[in-house]
Amino acid sequence: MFDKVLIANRGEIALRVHRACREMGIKTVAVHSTADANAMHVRLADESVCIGPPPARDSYLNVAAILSAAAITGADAIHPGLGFLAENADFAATVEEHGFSFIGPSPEHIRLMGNKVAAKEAARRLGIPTVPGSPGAVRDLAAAEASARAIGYPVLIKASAGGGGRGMKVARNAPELARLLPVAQNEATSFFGCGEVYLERHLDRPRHIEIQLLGDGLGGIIHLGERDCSLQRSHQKLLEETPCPVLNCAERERLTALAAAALAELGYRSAGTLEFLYQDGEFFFIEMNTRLQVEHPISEMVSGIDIVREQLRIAAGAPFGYRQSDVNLCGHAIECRINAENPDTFLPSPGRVTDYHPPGGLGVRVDSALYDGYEVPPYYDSLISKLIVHGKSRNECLMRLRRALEEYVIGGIDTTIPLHQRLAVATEFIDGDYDIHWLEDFVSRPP
Amino acid sequence: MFDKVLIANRGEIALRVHRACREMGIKTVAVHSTADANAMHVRLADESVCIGPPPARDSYLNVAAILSAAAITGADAIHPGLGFLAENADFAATVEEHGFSFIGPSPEHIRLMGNKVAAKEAARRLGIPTVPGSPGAVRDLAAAEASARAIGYPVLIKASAGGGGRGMKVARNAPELARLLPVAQNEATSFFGCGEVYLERHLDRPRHIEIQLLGDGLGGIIHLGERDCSLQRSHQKLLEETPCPVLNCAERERLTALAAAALAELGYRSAGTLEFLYQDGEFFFIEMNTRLQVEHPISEMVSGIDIVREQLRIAAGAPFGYRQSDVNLCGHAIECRINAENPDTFLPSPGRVTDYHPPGGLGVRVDSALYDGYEVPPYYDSLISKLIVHGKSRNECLMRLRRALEEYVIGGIDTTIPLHQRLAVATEFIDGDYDIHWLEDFVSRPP
Amino acid sequence: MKIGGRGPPFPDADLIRTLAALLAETGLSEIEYAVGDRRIRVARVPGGPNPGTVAESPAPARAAAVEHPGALKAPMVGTAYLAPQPGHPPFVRLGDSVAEGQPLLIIEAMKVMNHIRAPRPGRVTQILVADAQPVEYGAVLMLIE
Amino acid sequence: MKIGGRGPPFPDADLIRTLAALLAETGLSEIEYAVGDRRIRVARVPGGPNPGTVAESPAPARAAAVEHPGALKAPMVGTAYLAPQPGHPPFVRLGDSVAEGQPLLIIEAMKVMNHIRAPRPGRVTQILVADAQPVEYGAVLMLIE
Repeated sequence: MFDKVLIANRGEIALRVHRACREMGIKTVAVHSTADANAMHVRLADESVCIGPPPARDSYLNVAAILSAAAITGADAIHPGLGFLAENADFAATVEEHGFSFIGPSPEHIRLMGNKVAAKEAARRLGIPTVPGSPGAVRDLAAAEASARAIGYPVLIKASAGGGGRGMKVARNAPELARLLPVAQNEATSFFGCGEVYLERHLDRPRHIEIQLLGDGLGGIIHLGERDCSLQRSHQKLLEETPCPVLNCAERERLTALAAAALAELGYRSAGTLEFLYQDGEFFFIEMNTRLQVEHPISEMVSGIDIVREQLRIAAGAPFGYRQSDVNLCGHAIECRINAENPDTFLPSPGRVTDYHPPGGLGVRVDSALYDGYEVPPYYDSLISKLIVHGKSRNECLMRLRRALEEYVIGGIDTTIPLHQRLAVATEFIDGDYDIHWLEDFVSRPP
Repeated sequence: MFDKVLIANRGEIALRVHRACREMGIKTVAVHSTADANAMHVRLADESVCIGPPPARDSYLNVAAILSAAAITGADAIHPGLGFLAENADFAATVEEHGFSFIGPSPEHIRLMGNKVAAKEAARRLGIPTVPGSPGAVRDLAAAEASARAIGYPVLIKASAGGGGRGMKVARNAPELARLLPVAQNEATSFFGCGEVYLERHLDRPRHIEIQLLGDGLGGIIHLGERDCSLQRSHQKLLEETPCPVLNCAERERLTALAAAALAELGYRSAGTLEFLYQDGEFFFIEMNTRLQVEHPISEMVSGIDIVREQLRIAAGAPFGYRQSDVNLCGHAIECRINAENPDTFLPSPGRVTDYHPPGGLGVRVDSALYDGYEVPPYYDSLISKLIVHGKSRNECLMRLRRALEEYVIGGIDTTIPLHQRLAVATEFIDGDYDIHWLEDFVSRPP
Repeated sequence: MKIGGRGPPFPDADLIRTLAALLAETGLSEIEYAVGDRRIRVARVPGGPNPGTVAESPAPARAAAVEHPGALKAPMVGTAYLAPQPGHPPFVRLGDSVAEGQPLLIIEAMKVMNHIRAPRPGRVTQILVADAQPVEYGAVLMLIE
Repeated sequence: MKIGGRGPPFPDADLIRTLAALLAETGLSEIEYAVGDRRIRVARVPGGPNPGTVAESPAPARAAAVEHPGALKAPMVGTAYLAPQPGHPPFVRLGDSVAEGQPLLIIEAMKVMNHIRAPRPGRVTQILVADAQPVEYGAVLMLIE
């Protein structure tokens, strides 16, 4: 096992990695920008090194500074956390070239999954369904109709040169396709200077469901079930839960088996997540995250497996100490991302925390680097705390969530706690009746 | 289920009960002395009533005030917490006579187990072994030798009129008994004016092991395994763990089955604990606690069962929703009692908490009513927080305990955190090699 | 005290009277008061009729009353009654002079009617509890000056 | 910075010299300094020999140095070397006058030796880093006045 790990990150995730190291008897090195000199992970780490000024490109993204810090402190491995350099294949390769262990997947797997087109091709090759579409552009109505029949209605007509949703049309049947194809082609020409379009299955109310996986790099794969991360605003997840409230056992087994088989085939190492859209009983791969995720704690709560500890063990070459059949997923877990943001306008709210009191008691976990008097810097992302609750049932979990949100005090700055409080009593959320568009609508309703 | 529960207690246990109620949608009424007007349970409860001045006899032990508070707030049940009125059979009876539900055992069972002699007799009747002894006084050596053979050596010669350990002699075999019997009789005469002595099995290095039980009052009994509470100082438990690090499976099964059968026979209702001394593979009943215990959270952590929720459900007449075979005891849990005391001298340290930062993360639970700026009053017991950690193995649990103790900040007052930090790295504790006398010796060693 | 339990039907005229008296005493223009899901707000426009005494100081009334040397505090938890029987006239009214030992109100606790008497002679300058309302230990019931 | 990693053998004479200079500068009577399991304490009895300048203000030295207009700060993380080669004389000594652009020390980062040069002419009034010691970003290396 490693003697000393450098944590190339900040905030709650740096603290999360520190805790896992500490509990394995591994010494920690915190690196930080000048803005984070008083951060919790810096205070708790065995050693700390200031690596640059506040802008992330000069500190948390500064590869030379991070490797120098690892060298001068004698670290033997680097954990990238999430965000920053965590999915940078060149960084992972450079870390290994300099003789340190990279606590994460191989640079090849990071690179493969970092390219969306290559990732989808790999998924298809590994037998994982992706959103069906025409193989290339559809030149005329006959080709479009044949393609749409193969894909299945409704179909989305998209400009090959397009982006940002402009020029997209939804056709629910053949007559609609006949009517909309020329419209889409004309719009494509006028918006993008090229009338070429292609077709894709249209999902109007998908859920975002992802599978948490761990690989030992030797073909051994363990999955920790799925997470439903459909509650998103501006593509930012706000609340995640496991298990997904609408998936049935057969769907769950099919998807987890598919995901595990694919990663076994790849020989994947470390923690990773396959993300899917789910609608009407069908799953479609969208991307793979080759890193730890913000929402990993809910999978830990239901499985009892410490994912960061597993990452450390795997990076040190240790085999899994258990099999898939030893993994029991018990109860229900929810994570609320608490951001330093106004809960109505979502404007960032950096500043001094004047009161801090996290909730406690049975089934409540708080992953946060906040403390009373901490100054939330304006330079980085606004996630300041993750409130994770676990219960034997989804209902118990929801009741506990409300109780914990009621106890949580963060003074001096705006946070999304009031939004989570509204969410925790919203009928559609309670019923599990939501898709990836629902939260956008919910937050735009008057409180 | 109840609409509104009055919590007749204070401190962390009042908060514990509040949280369970809240998570069941039950409204709470906090009662408090004038010294506790700003206490956490008062701040979080739906309603609160000041019931008297600081001395407990005028407030938390003031039955009339508590019942008046229940009446004016329209509560339908009273939870006594632990300590104060929790094992007062008359209080339980009065609560029920006034038309409220008492969230605890029947007054008869409280009364039975509140009398040590009657409790031991009941235990023997129910087939539970107690510390063996002579049926009465032993008049002469022949009687003593016969009795000692039946009891088993070593035996303790105790003065019938004695107390406080004076005049007690340990005889390890028959010749020692022959030599020490007249000495003990003479000492008994000179100390207590009566030379009558009796014999009891001498346990020189017992562990304190207790079984957590829940009864539905209809003969249904569930046990949640054992707790090892041997780490005591002046008869105060300081740290508890489950499972006991030295018990084997056969011993555990024998003891839990015996305990569950006894309470089933009694028709016991609510949470209760049978306490035993354990030495050399033998268990001896010492007493039963007919209430929630301070250390209940460790049993919750390994079983996943919320004991306070069960108390509420049982008091409302709900049946168990599961069987003993559904209860899986997973992993290891430890509780540290954090007292407002000097960790070396054990002098109480009431006063203002100037910094408060509890540890968080995976497997860490804090049950505490402290907050930054809280004034620990000098009138009540010194328990201010319970740090509970859970891990898959005892070793993981110990590593996590050290990590959590390192993160815990309580400023302004002395606490026992430094003592727990020393304990968490003490070889004998790590090895599980301790009995009920060990901690007294450990705390007297130079730090 | 925060009590949201069973009480007289809401809105409670006596509670409104008490709050109105407090408004006058303190010189506030508005008091909002919420207990559980019950909420009451009383306001008086500046310059409007003010039947009470003009407040010398706008400090919080309850806190001031607790420190007041003439504060009569509840010696127990219970329900306060300002009259000996329902429908009867109250024991005392605002401004009354009272003799030492004269009954001022009743607190019912555990089905027992406890007569609360004047600890010294004086004049009733404030009545801070409403009829049939719960009171907690130490609550200021009246000021006797 | 708290660094407990590999470094020169302990006790480190240069570190002691640096601390001694800080004692003098700040007018403190004692500095205790711990890194990992390494701990060093330097003290000077009041009235004892004081080879440095008398401190005008007893404010914390590092904090003061950071604010000092002549502070030369580390532009990168790495290992500082005060001499061009091991065993060679240092680039500069305390009290030396230096010209703009004159090399003052080296910071090794990623196997690259980065020469740190004087940003302006002046006199070296403090050397706050010891030879072969790690430095972090922004650490004050010297004062050039």
